[in-house]
Amino acid sequence: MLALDKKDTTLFLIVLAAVIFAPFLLNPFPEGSELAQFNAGYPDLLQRFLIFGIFAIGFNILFGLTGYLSFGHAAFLGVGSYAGVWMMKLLTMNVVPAILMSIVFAGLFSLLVGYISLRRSGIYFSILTLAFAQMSFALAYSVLTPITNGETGLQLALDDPRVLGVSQVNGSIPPTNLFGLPMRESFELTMGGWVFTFNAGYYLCAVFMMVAFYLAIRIFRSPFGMMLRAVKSNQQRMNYTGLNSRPYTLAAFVISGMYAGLAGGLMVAMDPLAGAERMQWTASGEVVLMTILGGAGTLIGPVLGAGFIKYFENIFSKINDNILHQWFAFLPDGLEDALVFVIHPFIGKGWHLTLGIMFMLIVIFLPGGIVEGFRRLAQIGRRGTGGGKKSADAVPAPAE
Amino acid sequence: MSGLKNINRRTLLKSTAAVGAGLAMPTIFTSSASASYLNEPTGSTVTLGFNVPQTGPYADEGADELRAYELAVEHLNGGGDGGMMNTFSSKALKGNGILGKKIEYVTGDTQTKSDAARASAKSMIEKDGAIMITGGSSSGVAVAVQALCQEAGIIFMAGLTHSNDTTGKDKKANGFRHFFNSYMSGAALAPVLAANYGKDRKAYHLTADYNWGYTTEQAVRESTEGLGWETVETVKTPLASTDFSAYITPVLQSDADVLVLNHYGGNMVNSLTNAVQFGLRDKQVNGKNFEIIVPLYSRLMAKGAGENVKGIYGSTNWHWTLQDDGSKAFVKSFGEKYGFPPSQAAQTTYVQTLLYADACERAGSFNPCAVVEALEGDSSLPGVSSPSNKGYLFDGLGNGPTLYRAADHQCFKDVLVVKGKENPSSEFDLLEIVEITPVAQVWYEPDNPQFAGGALGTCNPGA
Amino acid sequence: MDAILLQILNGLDKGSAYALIALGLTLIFGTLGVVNFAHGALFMIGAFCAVVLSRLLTLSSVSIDPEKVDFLGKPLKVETPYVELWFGPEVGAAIINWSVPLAILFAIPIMALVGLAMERGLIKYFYKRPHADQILVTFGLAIVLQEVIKYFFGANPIPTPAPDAFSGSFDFGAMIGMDPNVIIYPYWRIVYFLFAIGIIGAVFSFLQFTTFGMVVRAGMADRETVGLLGINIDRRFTVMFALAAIVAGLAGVMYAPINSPNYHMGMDFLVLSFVVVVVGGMGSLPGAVVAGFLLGILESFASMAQVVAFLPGINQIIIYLVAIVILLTRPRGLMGRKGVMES
Amino acid sequence: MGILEVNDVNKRFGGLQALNSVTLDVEEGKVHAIIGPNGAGKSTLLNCFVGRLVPDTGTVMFNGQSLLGIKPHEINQTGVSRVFQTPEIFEEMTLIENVMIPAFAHRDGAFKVNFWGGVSEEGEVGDRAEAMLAQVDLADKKDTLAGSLSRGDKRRLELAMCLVQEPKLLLLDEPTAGMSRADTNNTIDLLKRIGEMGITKVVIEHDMHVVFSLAHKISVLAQGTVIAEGLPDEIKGDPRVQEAYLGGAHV
Repeated sequence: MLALDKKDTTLFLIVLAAVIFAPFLLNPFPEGSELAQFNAGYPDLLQRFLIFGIFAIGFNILFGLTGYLSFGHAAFLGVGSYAGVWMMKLLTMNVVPAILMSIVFAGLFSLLVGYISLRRSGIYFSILTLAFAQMSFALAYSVLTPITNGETGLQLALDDPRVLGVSQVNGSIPPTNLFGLPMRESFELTMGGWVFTFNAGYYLCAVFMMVAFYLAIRIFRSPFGMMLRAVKSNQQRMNYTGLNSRPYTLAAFVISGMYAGLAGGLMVAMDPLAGAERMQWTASGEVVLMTILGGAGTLIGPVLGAGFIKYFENIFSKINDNILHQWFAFLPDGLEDALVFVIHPFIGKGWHLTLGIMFMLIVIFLPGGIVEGFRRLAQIGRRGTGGGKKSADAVPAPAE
Repeated sequence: MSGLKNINRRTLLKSTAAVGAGLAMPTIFTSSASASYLNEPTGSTVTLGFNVPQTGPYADEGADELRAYELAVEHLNGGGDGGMMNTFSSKALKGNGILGKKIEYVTGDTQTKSDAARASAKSMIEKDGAIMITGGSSSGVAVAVQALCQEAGIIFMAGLTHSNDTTGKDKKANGFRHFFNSYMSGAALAPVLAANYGKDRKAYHLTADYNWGYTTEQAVRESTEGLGWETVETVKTPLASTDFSAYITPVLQSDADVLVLNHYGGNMVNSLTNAVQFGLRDKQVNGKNFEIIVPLYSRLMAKGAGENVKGIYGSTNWHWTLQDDGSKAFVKSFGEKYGFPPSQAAQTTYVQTLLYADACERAGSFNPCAVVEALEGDSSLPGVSSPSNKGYLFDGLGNGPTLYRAADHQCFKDVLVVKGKENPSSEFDLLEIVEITPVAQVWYEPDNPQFAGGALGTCNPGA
Repeated sequence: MDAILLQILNGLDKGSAYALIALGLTLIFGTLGVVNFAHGALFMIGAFCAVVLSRLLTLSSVSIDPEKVDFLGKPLKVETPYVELWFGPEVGAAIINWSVPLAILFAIPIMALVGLAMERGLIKYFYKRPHADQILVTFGLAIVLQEVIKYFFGANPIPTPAPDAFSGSFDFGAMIGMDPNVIIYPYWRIVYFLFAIGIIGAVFSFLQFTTFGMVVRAGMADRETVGLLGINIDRRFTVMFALAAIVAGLAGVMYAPINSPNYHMGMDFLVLSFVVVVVGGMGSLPGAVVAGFLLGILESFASMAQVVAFLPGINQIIIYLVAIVILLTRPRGLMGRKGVMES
Repeated sequence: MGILEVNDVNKRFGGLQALNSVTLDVEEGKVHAIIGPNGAGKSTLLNCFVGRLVPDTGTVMFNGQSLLGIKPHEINQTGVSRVFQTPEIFEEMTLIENVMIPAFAHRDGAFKVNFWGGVSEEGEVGDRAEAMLAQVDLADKKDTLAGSLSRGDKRRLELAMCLVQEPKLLLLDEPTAGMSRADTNNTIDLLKRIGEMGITKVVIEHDMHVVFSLAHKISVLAQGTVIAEGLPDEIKGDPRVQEAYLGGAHV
């Protein structure tokens, strides 16, 4: 199906189902219950899961396949965002031209940066991309303020021209929309104590995410993807085999830059503001974290990593001492206080600390990320059920 | 009953859903059809969103803002000693929450980044059902979140934001600022500077290279030039700078005799420290003592700069040594709860929470449009004759009589000119109030060129 | 002319910090082959050693002064540092005043311990792992370290002044026969520069003139061969890691009076230091030092109003621009060896 | 007139004259062995053929086209493949992928963005690669990772990678170095079989057994200079070679 083999088709369908039903799946706890704060099924976070998933999938096409570690991909996301907002300011609040221009501008910018940076490899390549991204950020923050609106971030105004649309509706800026369907439009479904929100913007992201994911599968399974893995494996042999590795890496760089641009475009389609911080090297570092956490070089890993970090950032960071005290209220007072005292540095505003520790643990013990974790668990499970049949199972592991 | 996170905005929806014998019939609503405004509180509680920097360079100010919010919620819900509720000129607040609903709150981390702040605010609106968002410690964040609240249909009560643009070109109908701004700093500082340093001065500006820096430089420059000063040079410094020596030394070579540091936070601490290290204050130029000025002071920043602030002039929104009843009451209840006096950020956020609650009470509704109307009021400041002198007048929250001006949602109140104290009696006693500049002196018209562009638009109830 | 001299002077102290951090990075990279993204955090920890010492020295006994009141109108608590009680007010005050230089002695054992703990506890497991993994795990460590510091010391900068004897500035121009009052330079910055030169000199002579250093240098050139000679390279490399940590830490201690320490100062310096290392040439110690000073001075020049007026924004991107140009024209940096980190 | 003509090639590394006026003429379809003591410049010479090094002076013509100043992948695309001294293979990929990559390079040229069609749909290339693996007796391991192979298997894999490109000229850098006698004999057999395909080969080899089993012509390199050239029997009897190189060696 879909011209994919059985394994990939299964994966695609699982992801598709997960994305369609995410508003259900991520809201497992009834409204008003103690655990409701762990619900992640609200539009903004759901959109972010998908948008950063797209970003990480694209980054993985470069890093996971070719092994080139870019520390500057956030710049492409930022350029895409700025292009998107400008389309909304100048042309129309319809998100289609904005998203298209985001991809185009990010692609052009990544072509320029990639063309120069890919003249070097290894850490030199990383430093070059880092330098470009930091320059973009510094300039966007200051000298380019007329284009980027500096620190505040580029946003819409009531007096924007919007030549194909309207500048304002009753004193308000019109919402971003897809041919008239506002991105913030939501349906709420109430079932017993549960409330599920289905948001138009989320499903637009979902469509783009599934297309992006499908395309990534095709790339991974194509001769082109094989060449990219060859770059990572042995670039020298590749060259002596008559393959020019530079255009391959450049193509991968531009494709991943366009993914980043798509992510940037979707971000402003959901929330029409583009801040310069999204270009900073720490933002590039974040997508690296996502890809590694999930599992670089695997299809689904980056999406899982993106979801993991965004969940942490948005849900885990909200836990505070009061909530802890509620949780441990059943304990004797002294013990409760002691426990809260011990946990306190790691929760709420200390979430960076927890994230840093978890990241280190994953790099140390699970270099293949979450995906490898699942694989190991599955192995343990298999061994547990069919311990005696080990020799029959001696088929070598697949390459991926 | 859960404490903080009992979310009731959807109770109406739940009650209309047919629930029987454990089986629920799905009922589908569009958000626009369900309520007359977004996140209408329908249960016994109302949720406010406190969006402050908990990580990043302004985390300490964010923590102080959060303390003030918690104190305000305590007071509004009838706990504690009531703080400034006792001195507030409006007596609509009853100590039973807002409109009889107990106040609950959610907190978020702005990270002092526009993106993160918007994400955090969106989650408060979408997930937690917050009816009002407040907080922040930088203008970029304030402008970004204010725009979001306008689009979403939520009231935004700004925290610490000093740029002219917040109530200038980026003003929004759903947003309100209690903090003073760059223009007011310039207008209050200039006469004091002229009185102390003379009218024949040559100023050199170092300006943080972002929005707030620009408006502050412009405000201070125009005010001081109006009194006869000359601006020799203005130089923009990167926001990420930690060492300003490369910018300080050219000052030595110019014939300037005053250095204005349009810096805030870590920038201010470092640039001031550098300037003092390079001996600027020991210098004589044009037969005058070389002077340094910091237009926007914060006590928390003054602490960071240590000894270097001594004798340096600046302005501040509020200071805990003020002797009016409101300030005294606030310092007392804050100090007793936390053990140290509140910062200006804490005072602003505390007052903003009270003002919001009061507006809801007076309007009799949480509807953002009703709240906007109540905050736009129908009174005027005594002593200022201007057609734009119209808004909501209140007193007893520090800084004397204060007007929330209807035209741009900017507060007008007395501005404090302060200087670093030579002999502090405690680690909190770092600034001394030089002059309380009366509000009439910092008044400006909404069409002042420094605030040109942008439009308030109309209130958005989000539904 | 004096403007140029002034900018060179200005570049020196920042260049010193870059050079010291880059030197440590290169030592670690050259000996252990590890790319240490947590090196900025070591610099930051050094600066906080100064903070901790000054806090320790000002630990105080509390007495109530009934005459005075605090801000809530209660009797004022008066704090007298123990050192003043023990050594008398004058000696005690002098000790407190000299806390930053004293922190050097305090920081050396602490940084050595931190370095040893890092190398034995974490880094040694990463010698055989790819550079990307090293970058990632040390990046994670850097996040953890800075969050821990933030938890204990807060987010705002903590002023840590130099001793009074070195506060203020002197007229460098007049000293070298130029017009007075033109080139003023703070005492502490010259101290910092001389200190950095001293450390750099010490590290180089250590490597040049001791047997230990010779073995390490040989190991940097060809690890396997030296290992074959039956010399325990690993233990020596552990010591080198501790040494690199001490260098970064001392750079931080002495930098505290120049910029008040805060938890993210490590990250601020890290990226730039990496650029410095790459510009100097991965694995080249003299390259790191030269590039550190060079970039510090260049950054200083780019900040001149005349330059910025001509090229707006150049002051913010100059270091990156230089890095790009150098990497494209001299792929191995100014003094790098061929083949290092290429594949 | 040979397929590969090397004329007066000089290469200097600092004070060392690595190649001193080397002239070679490799005939089409023949096996040309280059022998010489360690450090004689054999690998340096080979590096000059594939674009890894550029000679200071001299010319290297392949099929009438200069190989100097063009990039390794361009040289390969003209029909020159190389087996390295230490096998250069794609260790993290499967054997079949290892062979398919050069097969694609042969069919599609140096660069082609073919990201839509799946590898599995490339039946023709897959078949060719599989057939080639069968030729080197690795067909049964086609789905294992190349990195897990023994050294001998890795060499045969690399050979398959080169052969699948149907090169006009195959450069072999010590194809049996470090192999057991049995493996070496297998490799000789394999190379002989390839010989029947009519591919011109240049072989660098230490093992005289291999050299004299395979070579049609031998050049002897010592200190960067060709000191002798001729048929195997001539070389065996040449006293200069005996002196410079073979002295006492078991032949």
